[in-house]
Amino acid sequence: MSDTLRNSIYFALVALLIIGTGILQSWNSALFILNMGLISAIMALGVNLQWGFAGLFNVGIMGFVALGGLATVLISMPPVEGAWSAGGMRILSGLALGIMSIVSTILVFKRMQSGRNRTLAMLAVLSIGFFAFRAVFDGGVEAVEAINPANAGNIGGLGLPVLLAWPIGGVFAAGAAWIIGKTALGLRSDYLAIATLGIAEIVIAVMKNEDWMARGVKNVIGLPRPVPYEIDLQNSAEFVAKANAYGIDPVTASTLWVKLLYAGLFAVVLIVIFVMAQAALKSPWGRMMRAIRDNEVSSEAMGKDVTARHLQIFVLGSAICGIAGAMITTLDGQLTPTSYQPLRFTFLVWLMVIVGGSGNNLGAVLGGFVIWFFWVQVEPMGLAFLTLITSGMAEGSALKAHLLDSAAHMRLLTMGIILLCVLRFSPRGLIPEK
Amino acid sequence: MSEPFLIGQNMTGGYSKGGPDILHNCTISVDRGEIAVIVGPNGAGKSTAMKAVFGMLDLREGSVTLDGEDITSLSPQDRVVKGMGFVPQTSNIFPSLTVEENLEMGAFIRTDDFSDTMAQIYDLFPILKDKRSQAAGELSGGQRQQVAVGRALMTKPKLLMLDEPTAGVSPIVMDELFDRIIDVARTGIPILMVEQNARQALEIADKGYVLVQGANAHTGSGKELLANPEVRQSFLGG
Amino acid sequence: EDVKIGIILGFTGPLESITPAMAAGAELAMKEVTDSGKFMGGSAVVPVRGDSTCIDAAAATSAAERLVTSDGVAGIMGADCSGVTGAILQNVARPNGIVMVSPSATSPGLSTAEDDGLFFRTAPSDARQGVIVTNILQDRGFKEIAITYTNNDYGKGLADAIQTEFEAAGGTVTIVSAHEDGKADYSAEVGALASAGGEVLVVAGYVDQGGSGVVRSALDTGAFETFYFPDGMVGAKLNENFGAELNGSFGAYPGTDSTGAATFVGMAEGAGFDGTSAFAPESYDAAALIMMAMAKAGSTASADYKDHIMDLANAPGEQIFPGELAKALDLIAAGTEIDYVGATAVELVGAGESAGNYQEIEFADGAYSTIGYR
Amino acid sequence: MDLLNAFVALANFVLIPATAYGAQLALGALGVTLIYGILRFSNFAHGDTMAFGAMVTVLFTWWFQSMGISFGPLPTALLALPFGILGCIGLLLFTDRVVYKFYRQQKAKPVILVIVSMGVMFIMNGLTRFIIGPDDQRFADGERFIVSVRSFKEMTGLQEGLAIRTTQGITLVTAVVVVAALFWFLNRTRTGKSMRAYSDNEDLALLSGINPERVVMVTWIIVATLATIAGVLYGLDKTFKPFVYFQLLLPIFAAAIVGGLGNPLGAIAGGFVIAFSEVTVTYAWKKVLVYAMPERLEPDGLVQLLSTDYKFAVSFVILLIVLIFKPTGLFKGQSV
Amino acid sequence: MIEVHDLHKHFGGFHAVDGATLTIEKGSITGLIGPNGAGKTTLFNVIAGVLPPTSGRVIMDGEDITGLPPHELFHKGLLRTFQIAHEFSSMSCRENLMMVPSGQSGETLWNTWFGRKRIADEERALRAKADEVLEFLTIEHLADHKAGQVSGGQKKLLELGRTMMVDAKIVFLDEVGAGVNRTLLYTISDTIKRLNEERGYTFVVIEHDMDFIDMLCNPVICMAEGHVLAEGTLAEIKANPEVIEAYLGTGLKNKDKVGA
Ligand SMILES: Nc1ncnc2c1ncn2[C@@H]1O[C@H](COP(=O)(O)OP(=O)(O)OP(=O)(O)O)[C@@H](O)[C@H]1O
Ligand SMILES: Nc1ncnc2c1ncn2[C@@H]1O[C@H](COP(=O)(O)OP(=O)(O)OP(=O)(O)O)[C@@H](O)[C@H]1O
Ligand SMILES: [Mg+2]
Ligand SMILES: [Mg+2]
Repeated sequence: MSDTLRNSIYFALVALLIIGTGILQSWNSALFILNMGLISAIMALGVNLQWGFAGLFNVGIMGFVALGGLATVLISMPPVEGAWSAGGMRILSGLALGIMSIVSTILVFKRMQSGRNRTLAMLAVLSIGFFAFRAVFDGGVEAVEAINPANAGNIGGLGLPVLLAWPIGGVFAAGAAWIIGKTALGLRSDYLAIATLGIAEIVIAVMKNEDWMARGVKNVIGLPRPVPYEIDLQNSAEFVAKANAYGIDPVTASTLWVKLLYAGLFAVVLIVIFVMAQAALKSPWGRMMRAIRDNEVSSEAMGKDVTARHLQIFVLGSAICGIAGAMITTLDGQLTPTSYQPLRFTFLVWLMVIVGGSGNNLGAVLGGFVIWFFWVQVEPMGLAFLTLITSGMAEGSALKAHLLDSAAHMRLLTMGIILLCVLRFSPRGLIPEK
Repeated sequence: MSEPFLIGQNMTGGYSKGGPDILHNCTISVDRGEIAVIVGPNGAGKSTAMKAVFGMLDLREGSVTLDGEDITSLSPQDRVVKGMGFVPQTSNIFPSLTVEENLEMGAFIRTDDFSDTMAQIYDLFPILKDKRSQAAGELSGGQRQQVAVGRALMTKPKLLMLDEPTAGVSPIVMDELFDRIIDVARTGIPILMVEQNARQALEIADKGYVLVQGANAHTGSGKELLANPEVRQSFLGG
Repeated sequence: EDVKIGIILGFTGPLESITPAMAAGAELAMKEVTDSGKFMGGSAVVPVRGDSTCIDAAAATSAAERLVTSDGVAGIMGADCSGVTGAILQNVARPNGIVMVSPSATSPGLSTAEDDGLFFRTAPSDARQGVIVTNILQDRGFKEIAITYTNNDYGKGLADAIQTEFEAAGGTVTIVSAHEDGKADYSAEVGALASAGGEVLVVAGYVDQGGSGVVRSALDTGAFETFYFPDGMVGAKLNENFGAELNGSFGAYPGTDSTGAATFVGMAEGAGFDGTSAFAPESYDAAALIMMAMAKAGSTASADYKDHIMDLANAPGEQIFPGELAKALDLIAAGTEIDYVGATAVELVGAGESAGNYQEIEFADGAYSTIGYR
Repeated sequence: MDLLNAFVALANFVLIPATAYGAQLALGALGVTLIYGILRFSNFAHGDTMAFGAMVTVLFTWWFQSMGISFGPLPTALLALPFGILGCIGLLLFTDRVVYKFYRQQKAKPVILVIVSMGVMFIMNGLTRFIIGPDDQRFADGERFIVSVRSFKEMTGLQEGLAIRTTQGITLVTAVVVVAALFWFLNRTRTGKSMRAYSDNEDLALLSGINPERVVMVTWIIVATLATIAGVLYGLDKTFKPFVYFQLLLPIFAAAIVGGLGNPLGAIAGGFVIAFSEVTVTYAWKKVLVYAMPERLEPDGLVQLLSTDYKFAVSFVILLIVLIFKPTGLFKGQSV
Repeated sequence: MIEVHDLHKHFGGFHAVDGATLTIEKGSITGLIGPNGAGKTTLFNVIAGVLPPTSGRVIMDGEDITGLPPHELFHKGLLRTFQIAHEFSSMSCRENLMMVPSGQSGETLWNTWFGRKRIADEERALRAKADEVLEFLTIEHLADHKAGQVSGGQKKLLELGRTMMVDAKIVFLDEVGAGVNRTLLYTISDTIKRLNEERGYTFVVIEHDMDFIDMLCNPVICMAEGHVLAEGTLAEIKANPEVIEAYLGTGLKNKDKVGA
């Protein structure tokens, strides 16, 4: 079987799964899976770029996704009245002070001879900087958070169109990735992994606890949308007329239409990123990256600036995750920092990449769809499975009750079994690297 | 004469089941006390032939017999137990184990006291004694090679197989290595080795094989091959 | 014809240990209604469970999406955590015009969320509890408290409310410190709390989560001896976990001296689950309210019955307690006004959230008991 | 006297808890580091392995308790521990046979094994919750304290109290014993060395007559033992709850990695680094300073560097700093 | 061309390179010999920027290049091979060669999206060049094989082939000959000579095969224990008793076995 044929069959199967969902469950569910599948595929592409092509073990995806989400709030929400005058400026100057003290510490580190004096000087600069930062910053934060804490307490956003937040989300993530890359990319394999994981946790900690930014754990809800609201469509005579013309009831029509619009937007982003990634990969640049992945020492000896290339791809991959993060938050319509869990936003994405086939963009996209589909559908599948095996048991038997009570936990178990089956049948992923 | 101690007969096979054959009907044998040397161009299949004899390859055809016993279907591990010792061409040490532990691992299947053997090896490669508690991965190329050979000797094998044991070792060590190999052979242990230092190797060889593209091209005593102008021209560098 | 009602709770994830009782509470109400045979001309009410995971907005949305568009549920009892509740509300309930009654989302942010009149909750708001806590503490003469809260919208909102109220009443809050649920160790938090000091430690967390961890650690190290337990902390687990060590501690959780609460505990026992488990009574009430409203509207379409929920929950009318759903259905059919009191004395105010009645508890002899109502 | 009080306060709230927590992390990290060192992958299922082992122990403990068997002042769970270990060994060997072995034969890349271990994690996770449920379970009994706050105060007459729990003591002692034993085993015994050899160069290990399947089996047995011990001690000290074991994975990995993967000593060091950085950096020094400082210098604030909200962030910052200066951890770990 | 001044490289307490001072003349083919562990490879690694020196300086064409990273040295025309082959194992042999030249326009991301025509032209030329080198190394049939799956000697050939893909000023060859068939090795030595004569490359060659050194190198430097032991023509070196004792030895003792 040729590769193209096999790949087409895989994608056809995924399409079939989604269409099947549409027929057996509902088209809304199907479109929802499609939409999240599209976003998942984008995230998987970003990770694949880093791991598949450069061998960078980044498990800080959650952090970049969250930064994308943060961008959505900061760009699209209207500003909170009075927040800027109350303390916004003070916060900014506090942050500036903080950055300055870090920069001067680095300068001291670079300029001075190593020795005890340097350590002392660094400590001095750092602690003075830290206290100055706290002194200025804390006041500002307090002032901002005091403004109507139950419903606001943050500085709000810029009130710009939410679509703008997608690229900005990418930029946020890229900026963070650049800083991380500058410090941590010297690390290898699992050491880099834990470093990135740690940084992601730090990002989340900041997002949870700095209420002035995006209300922390109190969540920001009701984010603007790039598409119309269903309720508006349902109230629009024109839309209702159209829906009736197609013989669909207006409520269903509106929910479907909105999802289709999202799907269109996401698909455009996915296709652009995919095409660009593919072009890069199939060029000398891709060859160079694979060489670096295979053997850093000798790539370096062959004149390739390994550090710079690593940084480049780390920033790019992270930016893609940031874009995806902004897209998810837009789709959710709210920012909930507590929902950023490594299992969901880091390891699930890794599953997508590995199951799809690392080092292969098409594989990453496929993995994104497949894993997302199962992630959503294992719940009914687990339930159905248990109902099936318990159907023979006596009504009211303790075992039956216990089994049915455990149905929810079968969700993860089923996921595990599916995962192991897929990897058993194609240990290098569904579409392996050539 | 009866059958040789070790014989890999008519071996045909490759690295993967569906992949191309690397060996074509290749036969290699060695008898007690003999040194057999395999030479040939790069990629001829010399290492592959060694691996085939050691059972690290699925043979499609042919058989391997050790001391009259057919061992074709044995796993490499079982062959070690049968007394075969092997030094592969690449990755032939345990890099994070110390030199001494590397040697101990060579004696893994031995249950007797092996401190004598270890002392002999330190005599043979004095530099290893200095570096006994250093991780083998930190050694120089030549030193690694010495560790690798030392490890195989620790097994006290009934048959010793060496894939390019002298690659990268200095002339003085190479001479000693050959000396030692001859010593080992004198105790009646057959030695099968691949060498690119062919001229020197063939000088001490009782039997030589020239392999080309996975098949036997020339076979004869070491001297005969050395004297064969065609062999000299094509494989020994004139 | 069967009427389906969705139960969307975090069956997996950080709240997985309290959700079974919550779901059981809701299903208890549904069973009661079904068994009465008086609902919508004898229809059965069929619960359909969905996993909100509590944290993954997308997974929750998709579960809700499936329940609404594929199973065709007529209303949603859920969700539990405020984050996923908001997501489901915006992405599924509003677009499809489905009523949602959450038993446990307490975030004040949800009060002002756009909901097209579809969203209600039987859990009281955090602001209300702040007042209750302050009153209780002041009545007992405490001037200095330390607060620890679980780092999510519930904990944070509650801690904010308590701090504001307590300080406004002239008390001192020595420290407000967050703890993350499900973590391995709370020494650091307790160290900071102990250092800050205070007469009482207010633990705004969950009893089977980090809250108990913090209490454990505080007791062991002798950092605090007296604790105040808000709603998330009160549960049988407290007795089990700490027993006599907590003697002298106190707290309050939603509930009334109405017979409803006790009845519910008894009913739960009969059904094989723990009726005192956090938010289980609220879940019963949430489900009951949905069904009563349907009965009143004579329709299972959300658009029809959403307007009845508020007025069913509130006076005037004949009071309805747990186990009396059949009677309620009769009364509704007869056109009599009812006031659903339920297990938690629901009283919906403002944008459809519980006004909040609290029962004050105190520990003595290794177990807590209710000593009064507020 | 005041200085003594200051020290006791510090010990009670920082030193002792951090030490005990460090030892708990270290025990978990030992298992992770061993799998990494020998089988060459990061095992995500380790947290759930701990949970499973602990669960079996809990079940046996309940059984013993119901039969009235007890272990004097020590927790009964210690008696049940061997059974828990056996159960866990059984599970791991079974998993290896049906799951990991295949990938080993395929010579799959480590990252594949990492993902496979995630699959195993999901399954074990479901299994544990299926058998014992998601709630927390109590199984601790015996004497809870070696020294309790009250008795300490009575004994010394100090204002500040000091508590040492029995489980804290047991954990610390166990951690020290286990690491010493493991170190000895890996570096001194033939089997231990052969395990290291296997991890270094599998093919060559084969050529030396080392039986890879045996090495793998021994590894899983040790890992199961370690995981069960760690899981039970943790459960005794805190509480047994499946979800928490999953959450424990993160600090455990962090510990194994700062220490240097594959190195038992590193796991111990890493455990303490993580524990101490979590507990100390966000500590509010007020209490200690009030005792230690003359009256007029007493602080009014909390004297806290950062609020405890950031304790994880801080511990990760410290981890990062360690890694930047020691890229393969404190004890020069391996990397694939 | 290259001057090494009192270079030291210590690993912990061990002095792998211990005060090496040497000069490599422009246009020469310098042989570097010495017992195993003398520090030859370590010296290469320090010069090529793989390892930072403990102390000492390396000067190239009057410019201090101590501690520059390898990729910058590559751009200055300094190439090296590895004693233990460092192939890109999952790439084909051809790709192994094609990736070498620097400044390929296709290595800039922007061009991969917007300059595809130029890349295609460059690639065609590169491919031709790579095939030429493969053919010279007698491994043209392996062009599409994964480099990780060729024989040990073939990997060494690839290692050498990479230095032939670009114009270098100075090339460090670390035991290119070990494991390479002698007949081919001598062809290689002809090429090295040709590159040296026609293109003016300077070579530094580590090798334990005295015939090869003999054919190629002048002068020859012998290192031992981290410093330079002797320097001169091969004949001079061979006559040096210290070198004989430390390195060359006096041949097989078991002469009687030969021909037995
Ligand atoms: N990373 C390291 N750590 C410790 N010692 C090392 C390290 N690398 C090399 N050495 C030691 O430095 C010495 C010099 O090694 P080097 O590789 O330079 O030798 P060489 O001259 O190239 O030898 P050969 O001819 O065998 O290749 C050796 O004794 C080796 O053990
Ligand atoms: N792991 C492998 N998988 C597939 N093919 C291989 C593998 N190793 C070697 N080959 C191929 O098998 C052929 C013979 O290789 P082998 O290693 O036996 O050669 P050799 O005679 O030992 O050469 P050398 O002298 O260079 O070591 C080569 O063409 C090589 O490309
Ligand atoms: Mg070979
Ligand atoms: Mg060398």
